Amino acid sequence: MTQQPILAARGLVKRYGKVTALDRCDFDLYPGEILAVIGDNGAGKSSLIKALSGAVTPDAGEIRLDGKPVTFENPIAAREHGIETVYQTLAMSPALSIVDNMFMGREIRRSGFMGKYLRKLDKAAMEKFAREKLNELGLMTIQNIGQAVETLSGGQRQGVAVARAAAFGSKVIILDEPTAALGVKESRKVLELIQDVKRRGIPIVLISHNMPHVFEVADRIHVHRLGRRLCVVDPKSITMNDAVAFMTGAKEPPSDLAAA
Amino acid sequence: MTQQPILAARGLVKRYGKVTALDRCDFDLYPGEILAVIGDNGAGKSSLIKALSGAVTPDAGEIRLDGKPVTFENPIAAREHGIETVYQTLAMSPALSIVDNMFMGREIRRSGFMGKYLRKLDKAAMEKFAREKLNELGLMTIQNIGQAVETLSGGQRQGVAVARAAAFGSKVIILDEPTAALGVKESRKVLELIQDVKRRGIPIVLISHNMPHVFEVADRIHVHRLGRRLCVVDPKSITMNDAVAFMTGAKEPPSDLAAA
Amino acid sequence: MSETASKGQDYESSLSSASNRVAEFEDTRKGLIHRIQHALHVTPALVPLIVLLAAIVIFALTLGSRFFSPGTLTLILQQVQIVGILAAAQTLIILTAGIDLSVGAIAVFCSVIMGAFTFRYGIPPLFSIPAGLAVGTAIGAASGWLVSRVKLPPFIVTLGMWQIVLAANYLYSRNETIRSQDINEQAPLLGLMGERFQLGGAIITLGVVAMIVLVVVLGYCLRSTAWGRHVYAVGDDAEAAELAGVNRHRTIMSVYMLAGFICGIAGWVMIGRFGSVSPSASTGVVGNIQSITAVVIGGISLFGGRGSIYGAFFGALIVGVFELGLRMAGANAQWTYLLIGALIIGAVAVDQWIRKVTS
Amino acid sequence: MSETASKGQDYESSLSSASNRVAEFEDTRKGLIHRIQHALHVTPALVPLIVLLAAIVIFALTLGSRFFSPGTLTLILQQVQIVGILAAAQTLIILTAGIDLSVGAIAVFCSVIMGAFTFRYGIPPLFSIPAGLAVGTAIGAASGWLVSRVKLPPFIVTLGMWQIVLAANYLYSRNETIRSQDINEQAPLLGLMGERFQLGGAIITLGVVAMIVLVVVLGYCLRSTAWGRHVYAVGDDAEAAELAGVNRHRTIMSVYMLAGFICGIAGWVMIGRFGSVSPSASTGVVGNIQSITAVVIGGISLFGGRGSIYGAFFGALIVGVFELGLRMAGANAQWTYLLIGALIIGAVAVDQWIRKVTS
Amino acid sequence: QEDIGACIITKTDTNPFFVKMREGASAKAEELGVTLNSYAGQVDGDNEAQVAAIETCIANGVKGILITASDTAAIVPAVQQARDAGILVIALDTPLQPVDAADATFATDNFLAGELIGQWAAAKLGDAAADARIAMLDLAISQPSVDVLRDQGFLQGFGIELNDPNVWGDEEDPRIVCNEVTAGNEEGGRTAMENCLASDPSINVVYTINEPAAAGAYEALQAMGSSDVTIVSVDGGCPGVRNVADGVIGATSQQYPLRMASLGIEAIVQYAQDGTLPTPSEGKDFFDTGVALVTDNPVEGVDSISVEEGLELCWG
Ligand SMILES: Nc1ncnc2c1ncn2[C@@H]1O[C@H](COP(=O)(O)OP(=O)(O)OP(=O)(O)O)[C@@H](O)[C@H]1O
Ligand SMILES: Nc1ncnc2c1ncn2[C@@H]1O[C@H](COP(=O)(O)OP(=O)(O)OP(=O)(O)O)[C@@H](O)[C@H]1O
Ligand SMILES: [Mg+2]
Ligand SMILES: [Mg+2]
Repeated sequence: MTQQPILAARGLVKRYGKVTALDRCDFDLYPGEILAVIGDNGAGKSSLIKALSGAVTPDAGEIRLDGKPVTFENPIAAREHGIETVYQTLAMSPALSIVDNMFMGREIRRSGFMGKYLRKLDKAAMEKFAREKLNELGLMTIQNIGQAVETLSGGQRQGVAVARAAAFGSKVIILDEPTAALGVKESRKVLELIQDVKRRGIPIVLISHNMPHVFEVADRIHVHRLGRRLCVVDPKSITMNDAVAFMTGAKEPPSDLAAA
Repeated sequence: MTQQPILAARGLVKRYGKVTALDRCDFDLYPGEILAVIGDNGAGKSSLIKALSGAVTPDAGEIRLDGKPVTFENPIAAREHGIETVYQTLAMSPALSIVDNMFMGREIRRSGFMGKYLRKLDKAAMEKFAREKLNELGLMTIQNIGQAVETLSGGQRQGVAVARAAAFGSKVIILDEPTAALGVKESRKVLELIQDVKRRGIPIVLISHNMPHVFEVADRIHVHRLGRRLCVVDPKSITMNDAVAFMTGAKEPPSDLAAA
Repeated sequence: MSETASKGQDYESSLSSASNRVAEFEDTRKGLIHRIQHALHVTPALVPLIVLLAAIVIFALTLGSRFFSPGTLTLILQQVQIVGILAAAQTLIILTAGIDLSVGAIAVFCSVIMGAFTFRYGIPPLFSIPAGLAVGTAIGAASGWLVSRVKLPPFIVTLGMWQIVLAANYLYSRNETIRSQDINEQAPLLGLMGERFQLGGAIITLGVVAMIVLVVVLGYCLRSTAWGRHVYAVGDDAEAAELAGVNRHRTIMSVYMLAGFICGIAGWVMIGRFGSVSPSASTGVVGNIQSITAVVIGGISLFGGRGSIYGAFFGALIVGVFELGLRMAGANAQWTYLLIGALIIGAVAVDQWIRKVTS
Repeated sequence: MSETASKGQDYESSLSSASNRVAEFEDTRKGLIHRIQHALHVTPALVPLIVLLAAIVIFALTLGSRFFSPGTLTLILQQVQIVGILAAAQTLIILTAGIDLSVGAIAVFCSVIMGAFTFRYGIPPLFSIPAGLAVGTAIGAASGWLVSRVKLPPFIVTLGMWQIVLAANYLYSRNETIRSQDINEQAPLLGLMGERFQLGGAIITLGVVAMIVLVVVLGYCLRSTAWGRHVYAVGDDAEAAELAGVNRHRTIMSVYMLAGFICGIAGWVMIGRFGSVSPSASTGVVGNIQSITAVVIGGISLFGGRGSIYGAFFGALIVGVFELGLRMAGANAQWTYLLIGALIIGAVAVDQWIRKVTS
Repeated sequence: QEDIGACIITKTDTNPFFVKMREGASAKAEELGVTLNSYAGQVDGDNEAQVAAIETCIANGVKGILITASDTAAIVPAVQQARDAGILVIALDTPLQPVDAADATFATDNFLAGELIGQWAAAKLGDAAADARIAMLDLAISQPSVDVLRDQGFLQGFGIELNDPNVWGDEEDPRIVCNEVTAGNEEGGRTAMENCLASDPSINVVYTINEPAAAGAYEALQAMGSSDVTIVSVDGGCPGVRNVADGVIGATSQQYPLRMASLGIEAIVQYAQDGTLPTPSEGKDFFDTGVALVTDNPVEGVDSISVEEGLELCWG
């Protein structure tokens, strides 16, 4: 890997009062790859990607985008650099509709006078687009596209969030447990979607607890343990069993991997 | 199955405005069994168990406990009948601590004068108990037992909810996707816990999208589709492939199963 | 899509033939009641409208044509015009999960500015009115900045602003009233909003027209523009909205500044309605509670993100109908005060009941 | 536990040897600052306490011993005793995500009841005081029922109650003040809470003692009893609390009734402080805003579920210190209002800043 | 010579009447080298803020307090505390209950002020007074004492039988169409007048608590097309007197807040220098600073001054 990482971090630290979430953590994402991040509950995976996407400001450490140090003041700054994220908490406005949530911050305006001067939204176009994206993910149980997000089932909600990121990401897409609440069919569609996106040349960070999924799609696996990167492994040269053993602390990784 | 179901429902209907969540749904849970409920996202699984546990009132249909018709005004009524539920949304007070949430509604008071007359809570005992339960689930990353639940990672939060139900359920335990956000190790512990509870003679309803887990622990599988029970299958006499095909509508179940 | 399915786990092989239709259910409920239920469900502002119409009908039946005449009904519009405009400003703030205790004080202060600029410094009203509106907007900007950047609770910010603006109002005006005779003679533009025209027995003032136009325009902006959606999103869950890409700071600033501007308009309307400019107008002290009341009766949640501005407008009218109706029925001042308290609770209880029955 | 692990999927075989230690990290931050940060983090009520002490120090430096004397400092306690007690009631309501606009009116009405029962009907104070407290509790119960059972917004319920109680108060009392001479002679028990004792230059009244005892007792109940935890849980997320097994209705009823009772106590304390019973006491009109201000300055969230009653107590004292300090410094009334408005914003900004620096 | 401190405590400081009173006191205090602090309640009837103000004055060690009590009976214990601390307390504008609770009282007779406009209105209507239609625009539902005194004085002067003289609104005379509250400003005056006219458009006499309320009532009358209505009021501020000149108000009773306040300051200085207490007017238990009826339509049997004289004497 002599390539330059597209997104990298060195020595990130994040503490909440007495709780340490990130403990001098490193991170590298290379162009065009699917990088899986695995680790125990509470290992600090979500904290890591929140730091990378500007949702939290780390106490120490450095983030580099295309080799240049950056600091993201807020998620909008990260998004302007093309980093699109599905957070574990999904970041939806519960009282607003599916369409409103999908297009939040990127609404489509009518063409012509109404759109230009009265800034009227093109509800029909947005609804059509949203319905298509949901169908692509196999969410056929959504009966009413104008439903408030708070009334959706857990899986439907997650589907909407994933559809949003997939539709709009341009440089890096980060997915924090995108299939946790999804059914068998819907999870499969998301995995297909991830591979689709990769084919478009956009690198993806995938956090997941589902080992078969991880080993199916990942190019490299970042194993996170106790707030830091324990090692990076190649799914083709290691067994699931070893990966699980590293991440739960059952086994120490060989020292050459730890440096990767 | 000539036994009487411990908890049963017939013809449940629940509509939200234009959306139909339950469409004349039936349900049976027999004593001492682990019943898995599977189905697409938005099929109505959570709506079904919310109706069974008193969290929503169905528009039509009947619920029977030990053969006697019951109506639960609210979740407290169901709980008084020994039905303990982990909801998909977890039902936690975000600003309160782990301990407060675990013992909500069942606090332990000090012994002696302080407890009897001043109704002082025994914080030390509750903390000890909570820590034990979390350790049993393998949630070793929780550094501070007094942490507010809103600051926990997704998986830690789910672990706390499961620990609460397992510790206090007495007649029926209902788990709505208890392992969705959990890691490999933590999920395994939850499955062990479920089998433990079954050994104590308490029947369990398990909603899950994880087919290997379902086929590993379930005694019977209730397949839910489009708001109703499509069929009930025996995991020992059917393949995962068929179960998935039924629930996604890829295959029609044989007519003898549909009646079960 | 099925090409990759074969890569999945063994039990997923049948997925390619999964059903591809959007779920549909036959709906066995038919008829008018169901249609009404649906309408109420989709347009929640209809509920306060029903309460409003019911109140009008009840008073019309009790008081007869004295109450149910074009003159009296439009008098209600005139009496609520200021509260109605303030409620529009309040709606914006409350939709972002804030609360504005300073609306009334800003309105009074703006009217004082317009008056003092015109009469003390001799600036023509064509400039002193925009100056008043600018001061309102500036006060809103200050509150918005404190809420958005310093992250203070809106209650505290606007409570402080209320006291500051009200005191500044008394100090700046030196407690002097500008009389309507002087305004009529020297600066009729200041009193423009009091201009009235007659349609049959109905009397409409420009201030009433301003209120209605304002509500309709804001209703359009909130429903049909991206800005409106952002206002709702920020109020619903500010953190989620920010994560989803909404510029929270810009949205909050725009809302507070717009609210301040609307309060300035309310100040101008006040001059028209009362003829004179008076720093001790009661709106400065009770305008906040009155406008919040209208908003809450209109079904807008104080926790933000839910409700429609039309609801707030109907809420203001409901209170106006009760007040005038009770007075006309001859209740004495103390009893009227008591009954209005009871009726407000009753109106919202009916509202809640309609919602429950139709949900 | 490892016995079943073998049943799991193949990749789980190593789980039995997974680490079993609770995660620990070495903490490299040491020293006093870190300890202070931690204390502030664990006990958020310390933040308003710091602001309070800072305010006292600043006024002491400016005004000298006139201000910084036991007499003046205890005078502040006397001046805030009523707002302090009302703030305790308000805290309970706000913790359940409600708001109570009627606290002041209930307090005044209870004092009027106590006075009228004693003087109009000749009931001995030993019974008329409990009667007043019972009326307060009953009003609280009515509000609680409307909030919990009819599910009306607390803002509307207590707004209506405010008007109803205030008007009832004027009607029932016939606007008559009961004079202190009569109370001293015929019913000294009514004025009991005004009883004072001297400790050096410090003057403490029973009303002040009542306020402090009340805050401490409520602080204990909220922190260390199941009821207290339920109050927080209901305010935090009422639906989640109910799903988790909290009896929402019973909790809300208990809170509103207790708040009404505490307002009754405030009414009794009012008689002691002012010597007389006056139906037009301004507490009836401004007590709600004053108590909400104290609560919010004390760091309690208006959205419920977060904050400590000690914060509200310090919040009331902060306002009391500002008011007395500015008055002693000779600022005129309008300037005092203006400065207090600015200081309230400033106090909360400092509070926010301390929280930010220490988090 | 040691610094003399004094306090002036008014009911509110938004009503121009009290603003002028405070200005009169400040001017005199500056002239005599007195350090004057001024305080006010937040709303009419705000007893608590006045108690707190007295406590502050005591803590500040002043020599004298001028107070316009919001609740004339309830304030007495606090006044007593001040007097016990050796402070001269002078009641301005309204006497305390009992009157001797203060060291001295410099007041107008608010009841008399009401009575004058009542008599004037009755005389102006002449025989029509027997079936007059009267709107009473009062101050607030808490019925503070000025409110009651002026209202009841007017009714007495007009020849209407009072019920309880301590309460307004309990009269049974059919000539009274409505009792409305105005908060004493234009806004309240306009709305209150509209409400009265909506229930009875034939109103021809309007009593108002003060001149701003009268101006608001006039706007409503204009807007609803009622002419030939006699508006009377109390206060005598310059805008009010100008409104009498413009025919907005028929007659108003003028009071002299500046005079009260400056006399009060002089008395405090006197007391601080040699301990002498001010003496009441002859035959009264307070020092009467006077009331005069201002109108350009004098009537038989009621003393009045012209608008020009009124403008000379007016405040604000
Ligand atoms: N705001 C916060 N305050 C305090 N502690 C926090 C906060 N946010 C996260 N933590 C703690 O930081 C640690 C890491 O949390 P994080 O959410 O990053 O875990 P995770 O690896 O994503 O876990 P999961 O797989 O369960 O989602 C946890 O112990 C958590 O309790
Ligand atoms: N309060 C509500 N208002 C409107 N629609 C609702 C509401 N609650 C649920 N629904 C709808 O009812 C249907 C069933 O939802 P439910 O939560 O029961 O699904 P589920 O089977 O649990 O799905 P998942 O596996 O994703 O959790 C969904 O289409 C959902 O959108
Ligand atoms: Mg996570
Ligand atoms: Mg579900």
